[in-house]
Amino acid sequence: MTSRRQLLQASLTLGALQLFPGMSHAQAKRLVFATFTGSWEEAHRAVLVPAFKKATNNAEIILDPMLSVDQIAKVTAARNNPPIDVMLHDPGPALTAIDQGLVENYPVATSANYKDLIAEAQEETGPAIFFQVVGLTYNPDKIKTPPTSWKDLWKPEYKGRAGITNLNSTLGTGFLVEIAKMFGGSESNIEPGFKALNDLKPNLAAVAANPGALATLFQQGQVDISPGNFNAIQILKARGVPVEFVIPKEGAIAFKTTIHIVKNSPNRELAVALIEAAMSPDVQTKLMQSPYLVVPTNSKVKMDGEIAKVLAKDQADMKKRFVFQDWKKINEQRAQWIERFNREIKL
Amino acid sequence: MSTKKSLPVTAYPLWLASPLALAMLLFFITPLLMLGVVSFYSDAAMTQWGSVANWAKTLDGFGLTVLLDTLWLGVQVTALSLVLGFALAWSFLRMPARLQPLIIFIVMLPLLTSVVVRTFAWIVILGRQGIVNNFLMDLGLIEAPLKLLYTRLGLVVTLANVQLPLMVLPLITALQRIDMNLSDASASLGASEWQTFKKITVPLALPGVIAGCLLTFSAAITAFISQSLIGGGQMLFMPMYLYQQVSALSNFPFAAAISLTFLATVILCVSLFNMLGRLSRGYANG
Amino acid sequence: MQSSPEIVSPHAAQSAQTAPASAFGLKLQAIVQRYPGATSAAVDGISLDINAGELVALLGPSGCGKTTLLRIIAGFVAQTEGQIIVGETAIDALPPNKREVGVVFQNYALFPHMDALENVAYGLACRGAPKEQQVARAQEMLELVQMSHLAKRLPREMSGGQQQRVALARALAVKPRILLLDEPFAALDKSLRLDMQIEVKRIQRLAGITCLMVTHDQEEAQSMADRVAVIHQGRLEQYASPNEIYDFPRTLFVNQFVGNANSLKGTVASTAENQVGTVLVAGVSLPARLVSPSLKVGDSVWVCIRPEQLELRAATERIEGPGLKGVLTLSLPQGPQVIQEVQLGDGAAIKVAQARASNQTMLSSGTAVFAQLRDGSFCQAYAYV
Amino acid sequence: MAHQKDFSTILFRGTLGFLAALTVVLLIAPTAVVLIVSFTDGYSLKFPPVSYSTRWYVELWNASHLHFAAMNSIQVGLATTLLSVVFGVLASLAIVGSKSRAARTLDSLFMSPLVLPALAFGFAALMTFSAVGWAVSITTLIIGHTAVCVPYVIRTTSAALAQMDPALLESSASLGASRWYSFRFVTLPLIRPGVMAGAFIAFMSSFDNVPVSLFLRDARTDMLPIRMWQDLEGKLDVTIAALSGVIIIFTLVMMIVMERVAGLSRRLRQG
Repeated sequence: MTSRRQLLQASLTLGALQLFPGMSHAQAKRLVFATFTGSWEEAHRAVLVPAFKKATNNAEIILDPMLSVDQIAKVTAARNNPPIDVMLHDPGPALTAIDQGLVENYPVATSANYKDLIAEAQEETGPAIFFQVVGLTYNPDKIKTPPTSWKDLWKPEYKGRAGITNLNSTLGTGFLVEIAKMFGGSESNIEPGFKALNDLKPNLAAVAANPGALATLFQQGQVDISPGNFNAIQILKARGVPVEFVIPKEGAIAFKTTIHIVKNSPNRELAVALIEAAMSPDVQTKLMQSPYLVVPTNSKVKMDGEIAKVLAKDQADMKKRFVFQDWKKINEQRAQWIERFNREIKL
Repeated sequence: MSTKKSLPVTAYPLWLASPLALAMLLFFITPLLMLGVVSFYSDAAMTQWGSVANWAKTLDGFGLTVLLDTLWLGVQVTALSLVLGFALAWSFLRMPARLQPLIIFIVMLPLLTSVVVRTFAWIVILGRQGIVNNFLMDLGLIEAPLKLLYTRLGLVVTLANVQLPLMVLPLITALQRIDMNLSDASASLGASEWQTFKKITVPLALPGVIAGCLLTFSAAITAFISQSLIGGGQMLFMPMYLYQQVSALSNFPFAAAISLTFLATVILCVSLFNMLGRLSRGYANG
Repeated sequence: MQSSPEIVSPHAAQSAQTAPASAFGLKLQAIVQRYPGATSAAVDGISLDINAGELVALLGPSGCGKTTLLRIIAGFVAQTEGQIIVGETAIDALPPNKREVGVVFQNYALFPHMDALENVAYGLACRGAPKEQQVARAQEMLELVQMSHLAKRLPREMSGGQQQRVALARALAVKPRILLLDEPFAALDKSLRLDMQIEVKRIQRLAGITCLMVTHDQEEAQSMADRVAVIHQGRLEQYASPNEIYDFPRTLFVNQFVGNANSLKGTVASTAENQVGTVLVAGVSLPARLVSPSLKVGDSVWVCIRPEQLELRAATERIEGPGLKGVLTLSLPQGPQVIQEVQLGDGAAIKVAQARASNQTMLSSGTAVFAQLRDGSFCQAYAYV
Repeated sequence: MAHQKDFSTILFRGTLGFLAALTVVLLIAPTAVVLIVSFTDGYSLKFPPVSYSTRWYVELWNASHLHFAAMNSIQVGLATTLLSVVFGVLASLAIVGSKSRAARTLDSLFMSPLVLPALAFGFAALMTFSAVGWAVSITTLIIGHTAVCVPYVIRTTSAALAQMDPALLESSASLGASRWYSFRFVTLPLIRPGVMAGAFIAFMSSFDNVPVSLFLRDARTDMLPIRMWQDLEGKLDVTIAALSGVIIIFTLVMMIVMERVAGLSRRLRQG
C-alpha cells in the first residue's frame, strides 16, 4: 500500500517537472516552417516534411500555416527570438520582409539545388520554390456553363453565391488589382477596383479570411464561384468535391513564392536543409503530381500532366500566359487598401 | 491592561492573498497599463510617442461603428438568450424532480465543451447544405438554400446558443429562491398566470436576470471564435478588429487603443449591470 | 417555593459539592470588551470568581454579552481590558489552542467528515498522541456519554441529543481545565432537554470539572447551576446561588428576568433597619424589602411581586392583610398552577399564580377580587429609573 | 377561483413550454451533431453523413500536429490548474468573509478577468512579455492562462469556505489544534469538493482558452483550440470533427466523475 502511494507520488513529481519548460530542451530544437494555409500545408506535410526528415535524420519540424502578412507580424514582434525559422512569402510580403531586414540571405554558394532553379527563381534573399496561379474556381454541379472572364462574377445569376478573400492574402490583393485593371485602373489607380468590389456585394456569399478558407467554402457548398488558387482546389477535386479551375480570358494572375531563412533563427542548419529539400527536383516532381499540382521552379523538373494541360507546357509558356503584377507599387498602398476594404466591404 | 489583538481562529491572514495579488499586479494589471502607454505611439514601429492619432482613429466614424455594432450584437444575443433561457428556467422548476438533474447536465455540458467544437457544430447546422436548409427544403418551405452562415442572424443564433448556459444557470438559481407560495398566493388573489409571471416571477427573478445578462453580454461581445467562424470575413467586430491590427498589420499602438476602448466599454457595461443588479436586489428583497 | 425568613441575603454561596483536587478555578477580572465603532461595550467590566469543580451559569437575554464573555474565555475574541486566570495562571496571552479550555457549541460543531470516534479522538490527535491511545481514550469518553455503540456514525447520522453527547465527550477527552457550554440545550426538543440536562450535570460531576454554561433560560440556569451570574447589557447584575437569585434579586432587571414578576409603580412609605420597610402601591401599603440602597420615604420605586406570592380572593371573601383591588379578567391553566390576570383600578394588570387543586372552585372572569400578599411574603422595591 | 384552465393560461404555459423544449434541443444539438458528423465517411461536413466510418478517428491517431498541440494544451492546462489552485485557495482563505476594504478590493481584482475581454489582456500580455524580453513559451502561456483561470478556483473555493461553520474552526482550536492543523484536517477536507470543482473548471477553461492563447502561442507552443480553429477555417479538416468527438466524450466522462466527487452542478450554480 505504502509503496504504491510512494510510486504515485514519485510519478506525480516527475509529471510536475515535465510541466515546466526549460527542464526539458526538446522544444527548442524544433524547426518551425510557416507555410500557407489549406492545400499548401497539406502538400508540404505530405511531401516536403518526409523529405526533410529523411535528409536530417528525423529532425523535429512544425508546420505553422498562416498568411505571409501574419508571418511578418509574428517575426517583427520578436526579432531577436523569432517564433518562426523559415518563412514562405508571396512577392508583396517578400519585399516587405527583405526591406525590414527580417530575412537572411540564402547560402547560394554551397547550395546543391539553387543553380538548377530557373533564372526568375534564383534570388539570394530567398529562392522561389513554386509559382502560384490564380484564376476562376467554380462548382460544375451548380454552374453548367463554365465562366470565362472575371466579369462573370458580377452576373446576377450568381447572387449570394460568389466568394472572395479579404486583402490580407495575396490572392485577395492580386484579385483587387486585376479587377481594377479590368475596369480601367492599375496598381497606382485602385479606385475602379473598389468600385467593382462594392458592386459585387449582392453576389457575395462570403468573404474568407484566407485562401484556404475560401477553398473550404466550396467543400461546404457555401459558394459556387470565386477567384481561386489553382492548387488550392486540386486536393479538393481529388477528394471528389465538385470544383473546376479556369483561366479567365484576361489571363491568370501568377506570382512566385519564395522561401526565406528568418534572421536570428537558432535553427539555421535545419532551415537550410528544409529549403534545400524544397528546391530539390525530387520534392518538386512529387509536388507537381496529382493531387497537389504545384508549379515547379527547378528547371530539371519537366512540366507534365494536369499542369501542362491546364496551365502551361513549360516555364517559358507560363511567362507568356500569365499576368504578373507590380508588387512594389502594391506594397506601398496595401495597408491603406486593407483599411479601406475593412470599412467598405463590411456588410 | 490591554491584550494584543490577534487574528481570530476562523480567519486567515490577508497576506495569504499577496502571492496572487502580486502576480495579478505584475501579469494582469501591468500589461493593461502598458496598453495605455503604447496607444500613444503614432507609428506602428513605436518610435514616436505622444500622439493621440490612434485614439482619434479608434473613435472616428468607422471605429465607432465597429464598437456600436459589437455592442448591438451583444444586445441581440442577450435578448435571445434571455427569452430562451427564461422559458427553460421557468419550465425547469415545474418539471418532475427526476428530470431536473438531467436538464442541469444538458445545460452544463456546452459550458464545459470546447467553444471551437460548439461553433464548429453550427457551421454544420447553418451551412447551405446544412441541417436547417435541408429540413426547410424537405418540407418544401423554400426552394433554394437560405444564406444562414456568415449572416447576422446565424451569428446571433449561434452566439445565443453558445452562451445560453451562462444565462440559464443564474436564472434557475434566482427562480429557485422565489417562494413558490407567492405565485399560489397571487393566483388565489385572482391574478392570471400571465399577470403572476409579469408581476411576481419576473420582478423577483431580476437579480438572476441581470447576472445572466451580464455574463451573456460580455461573453457574446468578446466571442472571437464564433464571430470569426460564423460571422465570416464580412462582419467586423471589436475582437477581430483588434486581432487583425495585431496579427496582420502589426500595428500595436492602434491595437492598444482599440483594446483600451473595448476594455473601457466593457467596464462601463459591467458597472451598469452591477448598478442595475444592486437596484434589483433591493427591489426583490422588498 | 418557601420564602426565607431571613431578611439579609446570605452571600456565602453553597457549592453543592467539594472541589476535586484536580479541578481548576476560574477568575475573571474586570473584563471589558469594546468592538470598534460600537457605542457601548459588549462586556463592561465583569469580574467573576468560579470555584474549582463548580458549575456556573451565565444567564441573560440574547445580546447581553454572555456569549462574548464565553468567547473571550475560550480565546476566540481578545478582550479589550481585564484578565482571565485559570488556577493560578493568567491565560490572556495564550491562543485558543493553548488554553486547555473545552467548548461545547450551541450547534455542537462536530466535524462533519469524521465519525463519532474520530471527532472525540481529534483533540488527542492534535497533540500527536499515539493512535492506540487516541482510540482508547475516545472509546472511554464515548462510554462515559453512553455513545460507544454509535462510534462509527457520522454526525449527520445522529440525533441532536446524540450529537451533543459526542460534543461533550470530544471536549472532555483532552481533559480541559475549564469546560464552556454555549447554550447547550437550545437546539434540543423540549422533551429531550431535561434528559440531557441531567446527563450533562451527571457527567460534569463525574469528571469533576469546572464548568461555565451560557443560557438565556432561567429555569435551566436554576436547575443546573451551582451559581448563576445574571448579565444585562454587558454588566454583571448579580452572582449568587439560584435560590438567592430567585428570592433576593438584587436589581429590578434580575427580578424581572428570573421568574415572573409583577412590576408596579409605588412610593416608599416607611423604612426600617435591614432594608425592610413598606411601600404604597395603588393606595395600599405593602411590606417590602427596599433592595436599592439609600431609599428614603417618599421615593418613587418599582415594586415587584412574584405571582406566587399573591393569593386571589373574591371581594366578598377578603381576609385580613393588605390586598390590591381589581377585577379578574383571564385564567390560564398552566400544568400544576393557574395564572390569573387581574386588572387593577388604575388600569395596570397583574398576574397571580394559584396552585391547582381539584377541590377548589375557580373564580370566574369579571369577578371583583383582591390580590393579597401571602403571609410572610415581602415585595421587592427598587429605585425608580 | 376558476379551476378550469382558461385559454390564456394554456397559451402562456404552452408558449413557455415550447420555448423551453426548443432551448433544450438547441443545447443538445451542437454536441450531438458533432458526434454524428465525426463518424462520416466523406470529406465534407454534410449532415447526416452519407455513409459512416471511423476513418477520421484513425486519421486523428496519426495526426501528429494535433497530438503536439494537445500535449501542449494538456501541459499548460495542468500547470495552470496547479497554480490556480495554490494561488486561488490561498487568496480565498485570505479574503473570504473579510469585510475589510483591502479584502474587497482584492476580491474585485481577482474576479476582474472573468468579465474583462480576455482578448485585450492576451494582446497586452504579449506586448508586456516582449517588452521585458521574454520569448513566447509554455511559461508565458501558463502565466496568461492562470490569470484568467484563477477566478474559477476562487469562486468555488470561497463559496465552499463561506458555507463552512466557523464554530468548526473554533472548536478545533479549543481542542488544541494549531491554525495549520485545523486547516489541514478540518478546512481542507471540507472545502476539497469546492476546490476540485474549481480546479476542473479552471482546467477546462484553460484547455479551451482561445483569446489568451491566440497571442501568447507560437508554433512551438501550439495550443489545441487555436489549431482546431485554424484547421477549421483554413481547411475544414474533418479530423477536427473526430477530435471534437474525443473532447466531448472526455468532457462528458469528467463531468460525471466531478458530479460524483465534487457536486459540480451545485457549485457551478453558486458561482
